[in-house]
Amino acid sequence: MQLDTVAIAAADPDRDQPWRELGLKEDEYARIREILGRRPTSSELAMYSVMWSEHCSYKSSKVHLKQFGDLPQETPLGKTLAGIGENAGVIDVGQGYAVTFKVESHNHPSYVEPYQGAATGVGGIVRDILAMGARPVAVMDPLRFGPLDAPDTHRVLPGVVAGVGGYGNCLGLPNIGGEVVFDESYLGNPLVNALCVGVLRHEDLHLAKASGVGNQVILYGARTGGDGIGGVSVLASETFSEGGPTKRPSVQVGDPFMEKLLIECTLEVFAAGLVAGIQDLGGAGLSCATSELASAGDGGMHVELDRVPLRDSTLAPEEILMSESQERMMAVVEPDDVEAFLAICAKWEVEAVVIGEVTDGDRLEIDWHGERVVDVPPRTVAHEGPTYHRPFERPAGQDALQADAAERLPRPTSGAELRSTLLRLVASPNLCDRSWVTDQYDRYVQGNTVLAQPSDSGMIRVDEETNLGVAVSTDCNGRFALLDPYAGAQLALLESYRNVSTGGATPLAISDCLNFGSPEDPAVMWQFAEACRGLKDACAELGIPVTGGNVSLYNQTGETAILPTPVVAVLGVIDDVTRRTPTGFQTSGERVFLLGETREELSGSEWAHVVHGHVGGLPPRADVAAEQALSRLLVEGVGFLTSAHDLSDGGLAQALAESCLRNDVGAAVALGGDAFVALFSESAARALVTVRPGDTDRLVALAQEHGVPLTPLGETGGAVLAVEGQFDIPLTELREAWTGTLPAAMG
Amino acid sequence: MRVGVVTFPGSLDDVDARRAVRLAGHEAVALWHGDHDLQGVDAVVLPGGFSYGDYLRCGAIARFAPVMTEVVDAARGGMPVLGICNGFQILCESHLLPGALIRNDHRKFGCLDQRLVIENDKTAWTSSYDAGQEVTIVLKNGEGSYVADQRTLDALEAEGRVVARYADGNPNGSQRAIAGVTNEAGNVVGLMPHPEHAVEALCGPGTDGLGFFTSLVEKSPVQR
Amino acid sequence: MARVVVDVMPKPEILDPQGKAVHGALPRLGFDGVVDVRQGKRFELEIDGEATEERLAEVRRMAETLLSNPVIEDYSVTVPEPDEGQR
Amino acid sequence: MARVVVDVMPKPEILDPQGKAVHGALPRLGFDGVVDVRQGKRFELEIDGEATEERLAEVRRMAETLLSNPVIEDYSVTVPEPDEGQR
Ligand SMILES: Nc1ncnc2c1ncn2[C@@H]1O[C@H](COP(=O)(O)OP(=O)(O)O)[C@@H](O)[C@H]1O
Ligand SMILES: [Mg+2]
Repeated sequence: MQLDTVAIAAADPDRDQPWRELGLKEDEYARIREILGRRPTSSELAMYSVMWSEHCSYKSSKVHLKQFGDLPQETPLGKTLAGIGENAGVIDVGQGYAVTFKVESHNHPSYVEPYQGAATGVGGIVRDILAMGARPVAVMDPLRFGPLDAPDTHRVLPGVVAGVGGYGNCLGLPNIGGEVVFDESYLGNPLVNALCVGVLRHEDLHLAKASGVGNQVILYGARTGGDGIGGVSVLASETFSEGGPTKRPSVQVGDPFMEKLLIECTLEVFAAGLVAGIQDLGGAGLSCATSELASAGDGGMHVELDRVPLRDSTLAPEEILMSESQERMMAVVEPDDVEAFLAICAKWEVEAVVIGEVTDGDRLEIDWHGERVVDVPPRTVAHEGPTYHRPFERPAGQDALQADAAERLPRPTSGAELRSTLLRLVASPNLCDRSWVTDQYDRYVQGNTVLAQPSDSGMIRVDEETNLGVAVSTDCNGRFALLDPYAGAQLALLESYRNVSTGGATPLAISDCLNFGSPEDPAVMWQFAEACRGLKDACAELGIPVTGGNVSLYNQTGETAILPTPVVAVLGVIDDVTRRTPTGFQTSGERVFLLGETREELSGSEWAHVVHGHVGGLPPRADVAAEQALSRLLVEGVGFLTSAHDLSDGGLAQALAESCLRNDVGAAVALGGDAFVALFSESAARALVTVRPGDTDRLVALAQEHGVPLTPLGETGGAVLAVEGQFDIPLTELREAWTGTLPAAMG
Repeated sequence: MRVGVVTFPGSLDDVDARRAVRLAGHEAVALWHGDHDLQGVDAVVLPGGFSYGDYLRCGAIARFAPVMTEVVDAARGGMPVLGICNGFQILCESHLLPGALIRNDHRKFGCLDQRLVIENDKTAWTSSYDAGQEVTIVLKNGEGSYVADQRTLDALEAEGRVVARYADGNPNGSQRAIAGVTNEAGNVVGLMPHPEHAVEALCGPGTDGLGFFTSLVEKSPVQR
Repeated sequence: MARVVVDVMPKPEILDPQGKAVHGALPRLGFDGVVDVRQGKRFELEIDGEATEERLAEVRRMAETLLSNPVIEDYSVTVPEPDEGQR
Repeated sequence: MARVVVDVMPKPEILDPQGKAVHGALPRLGFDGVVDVRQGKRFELEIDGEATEERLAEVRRMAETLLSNPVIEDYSVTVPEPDEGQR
């Protein structure tokens, strides 16, 4: 097997190289040659090809993501401590604490191997959070699958859920929320997004850069195997003259135990002050870690690749550079601290090796057994990849789609029909009880979980003395985004914002995971551009930043793209978690109110989807100002609001059902106007709240102060959900309908 | 009292257990799996988690940790030892308690607020309860199904060594719905459910679990 | 009545956290000289009738579709010697 | 370098939820005539040197103390035919 070195590249400049097989475009390959002033070595070619891929370089999306960076990097509590571009954004939550959170996708791997794909998805996002110097404190998992009755969903869903649980549970991270959504468009393309929240003290913030000439570069964690290097094998097969490369894994297997050790070990080296810079190894493995650390730092970097501990001794340097083996981290450590660093790794039985050092040059130099195989300006690999301005265009069919409004569809008329419609909807896959999924997740570990499923948001206590806490929710309705990507993305953000507010937390920032189809389709690119614009405008108006996120493109089966799915996570802060507002009715004899305005908005609704299999029309109005007013009310109402639940999918009917079933407390309500619209419209900026009879006036006053429409609905109590003049449903019957669906389907 | 909580690689609920110990009015002492040293504690908790990943068999590898030599000796000498979930599995693997814990009959990880009946209120860890008392405590595990041969089971029943039993249905296929057992002396208790997750109303299903930690008294019954 | 055994092992190139954990534990228990450990699954099937070629072909289909995950595992089907069956 | 295999199976009297689940799934997948299924573990050990009696005795101790739990499992140690080793 013959090694391709810088010397050889210079000596033999015209050897033709498999840049096309590696996914590079002709002009990209030309640019690499221009940057280097020669042809790249096969190792350099490997690095550039993987770092310039869509996944790592965001080449199709970054022109649109740029606008998030233009937003003021400031939350209602002050400047962000780290913003977009870092592994994850970090925001100040007061009392000297900072919080970092990020949501990422692991869609395709989870389709190929549901358990391992989902598991390694959780592992990846946790390392991102860890790399900021934070202790991971919770995870969430927004999931999307094909129809519940589709055979492949029975392969994918149980595996994904077991994988999310198997990995997260084993790390000791409480799962405090997520989503389970079913839609035809996800059948060949499930969405497995994973979110992690981490907490740190301001002074513990660590950034991914390699500075300080002479500082040592340490690779620690799992050994490097041939994981996830399918693409580069064309290089390997060139490198291995005889008979092509040995077999390479098609999927990666996660080792949560190793990750748990990595967490504890990393937090201990942080605490001991032994870390000058740090980076997790995720997509693009060492290529990414070395080039990004060097690029962000003030010097260059020299690496001796043959020092990397291998799981498979047959790996070629190109493969080692591209390997995506899990559970690895890279730290930059001052020479005097190396011994102490290695000692802590040894204590946790984590393998750690010095593989290089920071140099005073401005190059990234990588040697293989003394021969130079990489000599590049790191910025050109990590941060100066190609940028595409892909054409985008509003699809021809969009007008027709928006004209086909669900408001025209036949509706239930009698009370009896409303009753059966409600029962049918609460039992439908997107609205039914999620316990079959969430019971497989540990929501108690660490002992700081204040709210978790089925609450609107997950809430974590940050400080046991002061009871400072944070709340997070993730949401997205892909049908809304299909009908109007701009409004749909805003509605995703606003629902998540609302879900954080109902618990009594003040929303501070968002992270997003933008799941879309192929950017090469101008219609998809238009959806993407519109969604980004929508998020940016809503954030600007709400005064909250986008602290980071992730883009997942090419989510389609053949020609058909998934519903545009901009999942938005909102993080909020609450000064005293003991005062949070619970989700769902608590006791009898309390007054029930609806906050916000109900319009006749049924297009894209769960009702239209379930009853008529219909998607068309315009989504509910995204009224950012109304949403902000509602949020302020909910936050100021902390202490006398005895419960609050947001209205979203399924409208008031679903909110009433969930609120009754939370603690088996019934309610008797009266609806003004059209009972059907009142029950099933999905107008945004609404919430269902309760107060003690004596506090009614306080609520009225608060609603007036914030200009939020307030509608008295009735009173809690009894074992029945009663809608005056329409129907009664015993809670036992309601619960049966709501809880039966997933267990029946999944067994 | 000084109560040690052992941390193995992969332990997860050690911090929670130390919190529970403190809330019960004791001093929590962190013990390390690699030390042959109990730091003079008066009682030991083996917490929940996935020691060494529990890929082989839950508790199978942790059982051989250096600190376990001391724990086993201390337990034989009458020191109160509580194994929670993974800790229970470790106690069984160490033969301090009879039987074993296998995969749940539904073959999924399950996290529930579980009703239990405390059946033995004489052990070092249950004296705060009354026999027959019903409590709600978090149950979370993938391998929590208690098994032993019939003779052992009959003996456990006859000698009143079933400490807690699942109520309102058997969540994992445990034989005779056994949730926890004790040794002859009553100082060593293994429990599948997690009392340390039921010590604060704010972050769990009530405070029914606190009793396991308040039960510890200077002279625990068995040392009489 | 015949016994057929299906062994399912992680593919060699795939990470095997379970085998790794066992391998890591051995020295601590004073066992040396073990270079590598892989952990897989063993299924013992009792089938009626003889272990004919058809039946074995069927078992292989079983192994491929249900007992193993072809993405990360290899399987092998064997008919043990009667005595080996006794445990 | 020699390969030694340790098979660990649940004792007949101990219930085996996984084997039971597999057995239950077979008919649904159109596989009939399987009377019983037990699921256990298979460990493949690479040891240096020959698989001498001493080494095998050591592996047996390993199987007894670590790889199996005598309360619920039986084990057997075998040295596979070279070819059987290949997967
Ligand atoms: N995959 C999941 N993992 C964890 N929690 C989930 C998941 N899916 C749904 N949940 C939780 O179930 C509850 C109901 O979900 P959902 O109806 O989507 O809430 P909402 O509509 O308020 O966003 C929420 O607490 C949500 O966090
Ligand atoms: Mg909600």
